[in-house]
Amino acid sequence: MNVMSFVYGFLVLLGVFVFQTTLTGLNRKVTARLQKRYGARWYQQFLDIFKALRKDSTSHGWVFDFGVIMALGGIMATVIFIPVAGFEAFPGLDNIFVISYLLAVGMLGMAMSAAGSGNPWASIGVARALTNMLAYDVPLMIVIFTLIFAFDSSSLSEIAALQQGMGILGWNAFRMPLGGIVAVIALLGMLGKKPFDSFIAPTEIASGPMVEYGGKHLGFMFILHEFMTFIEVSIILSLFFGGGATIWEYMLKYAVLYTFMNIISGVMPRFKIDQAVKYFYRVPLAMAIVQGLVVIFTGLGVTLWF
Amino acid sequence: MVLDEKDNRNVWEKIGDYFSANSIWMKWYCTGCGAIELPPTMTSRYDMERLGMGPMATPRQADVLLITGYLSTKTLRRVIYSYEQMNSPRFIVAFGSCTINGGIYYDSYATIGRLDKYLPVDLYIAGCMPRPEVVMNGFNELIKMIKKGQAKGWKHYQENYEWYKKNQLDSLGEVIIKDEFHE
Amino acid sequence: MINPVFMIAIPLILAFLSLVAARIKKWLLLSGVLINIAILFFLEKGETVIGGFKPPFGINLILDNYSMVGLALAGLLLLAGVVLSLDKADKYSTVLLTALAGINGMLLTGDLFNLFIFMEITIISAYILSTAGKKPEYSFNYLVIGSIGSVFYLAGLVVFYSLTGTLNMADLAAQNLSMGTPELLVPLFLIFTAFAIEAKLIPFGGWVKGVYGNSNRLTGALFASVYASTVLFVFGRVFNEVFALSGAVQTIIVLIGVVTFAFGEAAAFRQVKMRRILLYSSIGQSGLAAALFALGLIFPAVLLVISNAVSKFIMFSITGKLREIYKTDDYTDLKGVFFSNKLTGIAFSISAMSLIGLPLFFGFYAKLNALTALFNGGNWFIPAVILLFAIVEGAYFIRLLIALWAPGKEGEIADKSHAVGEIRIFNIKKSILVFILSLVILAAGLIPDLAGKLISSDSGFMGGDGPAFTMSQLKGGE
Amino acid sequence: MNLTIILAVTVVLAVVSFFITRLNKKAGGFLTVIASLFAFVGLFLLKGSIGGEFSIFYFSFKITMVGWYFALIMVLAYSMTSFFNPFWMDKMMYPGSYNFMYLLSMAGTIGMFFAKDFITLFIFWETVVWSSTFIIQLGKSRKASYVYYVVSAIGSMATLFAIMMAYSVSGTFVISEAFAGLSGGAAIAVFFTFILSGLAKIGIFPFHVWLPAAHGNAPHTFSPVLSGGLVKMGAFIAFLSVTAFPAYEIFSGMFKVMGTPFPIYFLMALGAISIIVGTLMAIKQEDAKKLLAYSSVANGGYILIGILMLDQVGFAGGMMHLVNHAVASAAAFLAIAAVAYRTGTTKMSEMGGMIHRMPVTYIVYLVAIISMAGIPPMGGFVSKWLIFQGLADKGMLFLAAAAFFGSIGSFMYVFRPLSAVFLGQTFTRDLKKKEVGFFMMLPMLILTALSILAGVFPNTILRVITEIQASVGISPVTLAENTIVTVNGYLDAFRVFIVFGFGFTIAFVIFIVRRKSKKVELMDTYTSAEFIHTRELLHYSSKFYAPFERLYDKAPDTMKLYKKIAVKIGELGNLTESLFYGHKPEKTVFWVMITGIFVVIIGGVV
Repeated sequence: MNVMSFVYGFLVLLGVFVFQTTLTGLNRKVTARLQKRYGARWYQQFLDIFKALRKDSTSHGWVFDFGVIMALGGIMATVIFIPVAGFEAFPGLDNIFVISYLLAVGMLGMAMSAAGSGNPWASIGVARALTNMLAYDVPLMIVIFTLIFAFDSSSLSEIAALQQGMGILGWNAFRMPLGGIVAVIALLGMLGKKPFDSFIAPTEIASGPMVEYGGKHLGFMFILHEFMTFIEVSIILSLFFGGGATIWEYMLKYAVLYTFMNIISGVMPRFKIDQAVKYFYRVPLAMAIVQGLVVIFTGLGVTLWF
Repeated sequence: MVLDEKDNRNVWEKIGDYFSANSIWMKWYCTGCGAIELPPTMTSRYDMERLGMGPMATPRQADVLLITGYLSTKTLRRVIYSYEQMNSPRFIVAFGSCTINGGIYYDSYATIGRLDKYLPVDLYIAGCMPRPEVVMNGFNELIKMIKKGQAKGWKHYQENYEWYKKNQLDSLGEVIIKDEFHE
Repeated sequence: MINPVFMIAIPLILAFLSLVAARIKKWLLLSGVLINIAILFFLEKGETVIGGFKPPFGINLILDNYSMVGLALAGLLLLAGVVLSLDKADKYSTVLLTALAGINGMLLTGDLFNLFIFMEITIISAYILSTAGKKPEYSFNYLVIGSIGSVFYLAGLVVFYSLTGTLNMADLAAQNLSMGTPELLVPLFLIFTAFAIEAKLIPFGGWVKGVYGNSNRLTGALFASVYASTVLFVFGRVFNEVFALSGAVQTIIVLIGVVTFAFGEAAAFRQVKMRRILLYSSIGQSGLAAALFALGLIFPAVLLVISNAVSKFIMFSITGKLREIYKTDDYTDLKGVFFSNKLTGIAFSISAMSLIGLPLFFGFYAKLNALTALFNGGNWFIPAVILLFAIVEGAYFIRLLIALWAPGKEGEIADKSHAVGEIRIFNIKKSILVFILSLVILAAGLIPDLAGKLISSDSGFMGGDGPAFTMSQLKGGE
Repeated sequence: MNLTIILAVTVVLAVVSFFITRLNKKAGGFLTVIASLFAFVGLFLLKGSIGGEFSIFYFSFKITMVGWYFALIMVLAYSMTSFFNPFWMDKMMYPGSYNFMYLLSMAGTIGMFFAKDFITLFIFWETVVWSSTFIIQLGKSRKASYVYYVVSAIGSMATLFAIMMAYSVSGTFVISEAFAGLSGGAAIAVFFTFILSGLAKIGIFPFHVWLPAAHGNAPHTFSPVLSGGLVKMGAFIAFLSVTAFPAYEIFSGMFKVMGTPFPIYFLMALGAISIIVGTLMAIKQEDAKKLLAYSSVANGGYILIGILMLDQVGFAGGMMHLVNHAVASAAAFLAIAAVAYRTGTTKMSEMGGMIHRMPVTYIVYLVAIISMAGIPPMGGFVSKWLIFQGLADKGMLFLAAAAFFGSIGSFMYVFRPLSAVFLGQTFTRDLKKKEVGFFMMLPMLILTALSILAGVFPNTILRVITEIQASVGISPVTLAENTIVTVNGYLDAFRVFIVFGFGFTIAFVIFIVRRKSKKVELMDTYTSAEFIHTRELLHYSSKFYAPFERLYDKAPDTMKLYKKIAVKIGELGNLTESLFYGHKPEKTVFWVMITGIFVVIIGGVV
């Protein structure tokens, strides 16, 4: 741990922000095209964020502010731990449990701030978001558990490296197809994309946790959302799609995966929150357990199929 | 509105106004009939997202309060409440002729005639109904105004707060709160 | 050294005197029980022959360790009972003195027929005492069942006499009768029935519910402590020293004891009236003691009897008084009654916790000894039953204690405003007496080895084993 | 330091406090603080004499590392909670006996952990049980105390059975030797009966019923002790049942699941079930204390799984979770107690927005729940991480699934009191309420600091655990300077904390350079422009996770099982009464005859 690590960490943050925000902007265009619209400009997301930061804001007490800072701080710390194409600002800390629980700091901060606004819709939104999390995380964690058991490592970069150099069929998504499907479905839930986006339903509960945010708070939320998206997609990318040997490969794969998620989401209706739980505990959970048992008892998928 | 004031913004404000102009988030206050014109404006035919515009869920998040049509005195209170919850810079776009002079309800005891008296309207989109083309045109105008720093209704509201408040109170009269659901 | 005969003679004489001098009968009673205690420690140990004929032809009294413990327990508790409820005891002075003579006789005698006579004296006194409940039908019930027991006992004796030609305990024991044969089985069963009826074993103790359930603070305390422990002591002697149980007979008796324990505790579990709780608990305890006696585990059984007698004495006394004051013994109507009677309440709690067998109290030592002895005998089933129903026992006693200590609505903190009345249960002197009695349980629980030594001088009773478990054994002893 | 002195002084002070409380209630309360702090310091100094033996009366004690570790956790909970005692004396019905029982039960726990033989252990154990029973009854429910006693009794009677059975084989009560020579069916019987009291105390399914009842209804000053302390007694029994009773060796010949003998795996599965049950039930509680109680059930499951693994990593996690959960849950209960001290209620629907009145209490609760949910940078994260690593190492899929479920579910339930009690709208009634005084704040702050320290420098605690691991003969978890190394990766909690601080600083700087926000009143929120005047109506707190709760609201209640058993015993009693104890002599005569005939027949046959 030296000063350079922090500099690298800061650069990672900056790079991720630019990359992911651009990608989000592009994906807004993709979604628009799905709906036969022209869509926003590719840099629209930047405009939105900077405009929000520019505006005045309202605060509902110290926890409202503190939660926002804690959320963004936690999420940014998590981003620094994410290995990008084998590069890590703080080597060795890319433990999957560390990442997924550090992510929870950000979520807790956001939930705290939202509930601290005093708006019941925010609380409802948070309640739904947490329920949603319980739904998608259990199948996903089982699959990740299977991976850890199979590869004797809980490091994202190591698992990613283990899949490289064997062509496309070396990816865990193909070695453990059921697990791969679960991961992709869970990613939809993690990203809060349709059909699992009932916690930010804009007209039903006035965008849930976001209801009281305006100005810089809202800007923070947008930045946070970009980072969070990056973390979530990166986890799945590293675990199931081989990460990337080079930064370009990584970015390309990332863009494809993210856009794919967006396209699926673009044509989906929305689940009610209890429907989402039921769905995740029926299909993906069963698939995850089957995959886990297969790997643990037969060892199938730990090595290549052929 | 006063349109011919000198431009005395600094660089940061100019940049800020550029962002504001290109990212207009609206809170639609759709009690009047004008709301029907908004879905076509939003969807593929006219696609307002091209200009960075979009509907938002709450006034806290929004930059523009879009009032579509007539306002009864009872809803006026709500509109004022919503406007005061918005963060500056904030703009009001009044939509349809009812907001200008009461429209076909010009002689109703229950609706207000001129919105301008109660809230600082930055831009009127006239018509009964204004078609999406007009709406888009109007917003283009708003974007230009914001870019030039001419949409200063919110500042005007701050400066002439007493005047607005007096008009509002005159119109609304005294509200007696009986319980949560009856006033 | 004093001849043990005086233990029987003095109370009898005083009983006659109390008929003559009715005015001072209260004092006669008091002096009777006091003298009884006083001479207890100067009694001549060993065998005393009465009437010049040598046993097995004559009658003899045996004062060994075992009868000494029984005498001391009965005498002390009777004294405590009389002192605590002198106003009630006054009326029954003659009866109580006669009972004392009978009880002492039962514990001392070395002859089965003599035992019958003393038992009759004792039981008849119990019949009379049971009338204090003012429910004649229950006394009658007791009378009928008790008489059946007497008749059975007598019939059993007749058979034994015709078979062996003797009724002297030592003599019978020396004959080494094999209990397996059917001709002995029937008389044995007859004798067992007599004791089972008095010891309240299921299914023989049908009279208990009426008699104990309508007892007052004097009679309840005496029935449950003095009478019950005496009967169990004699039971222990008869079925260990006289008839050595073995085989199927032993199994049946043990089974009856264990079933009594289990069913008694279960029955107590569903009661809300305090006297009922105590009576079924007594049934359970005596079932357990009987089972242990039948298994030949005399020391643990004696401990159990002692601990039960003292605890039941305290609890029945307090319950009887509560019933007198509040006209009810339903504990749901007596919530928080100990708030203004802390000393009495602590005494009651200590007794109850000792009965459950919680550590720091004497009952725990008794239970531990019983368990160790049972396990040493290779038996795991009875310990399992004991422990299983110890949970039930704990459940109802703790429920009772909680109700009596902490009043309050469910969902609100315990508050004295919900407590029943502020009447003192006992006046300060009596409270202290009861409290000291409970402190004995606590003290004996804290220094159990010493207590055990006091009881059995380490040697056990009637040739049986001494303590199966001592605390000193923990300190690297064995 | 001498253990006998600690024990003697606490017991004597217990008696003294009883009498002092009769004179002056507050003074008696302060005496408990002094006594428990004395015990804590004394125990801390006792580390020097590990391996030594003490005896008092007939009790003999052996100072072991694990005993010291457990006792320290326990007395920490006691001493921290005791700071609240003086302020609650007026609300107690029996303040004197409360103080007496408080210290007596503390002495009981200390003695229990250092016991050299099982009888000593059992005596102290039961003393704790009955003394705490009498404390719990002073709280909000008499039934709770009853349930607590009965469940505890089930456990302790079973354990007594096991001890006695083992004694009949080995002939000794000394803990280290008592289980020698067991094998076959007897070993299984002893194992399961022995650990039963542990299960009952930890609150493992189906014995978890007492936790919500007792934790939820005990006096507010005793719930932290129950959850932070007494529950850990069960973990000690679990520890003994895999070490003193070498379960892995004795059952090594048995059918194995993922390398673990079936009896142990079965218990681990029970632990997993308690995690799920605890989590699901905690989610739907309406009372903050009951919610935390169910969270103790879930965390007990983690502890049990961890300890039973008895390996390098998972065991260390389980042992470390003991201290983390003790600290976090004591702090959370204390925070709720502090709120209850001001508002007089623990029902979540009757409070809101306390953060604006009691900010310090809020921070305490926040840190506690972060630790409880296992989120870095608090202690709970490290221990859960270790448990996960242990499970992943062995490939115990179903246990891991339950652990994950509990871990993520914990976000849901810990957030609920946070949102309902501390955040949201302040009720009109509470607008003038103040923060608790410094004396009550102090223990909460200490616990908070401990939580954070355990998360940032976990190796301080893990070093003690490595010694425990070495003492029971398993390879200790590998520790580098700040790093915990496992087969599947390593964790540097300190660096995680620093990076988190780095991220937080960046966010803070961005926040601070932007224009200051306008502070508005809490009632000034978006309500679809509707005017709401009642604060209580604008607060979302009851049925928080209603859509999720609906999915399992028909789940059977375990309490019903106990009630059914109670009814059955009552029926047996009824039967006994009606069969044998009528008021008619005929009945008895009938039974005498029947028994007679039966005996004769049996005699004839034999």
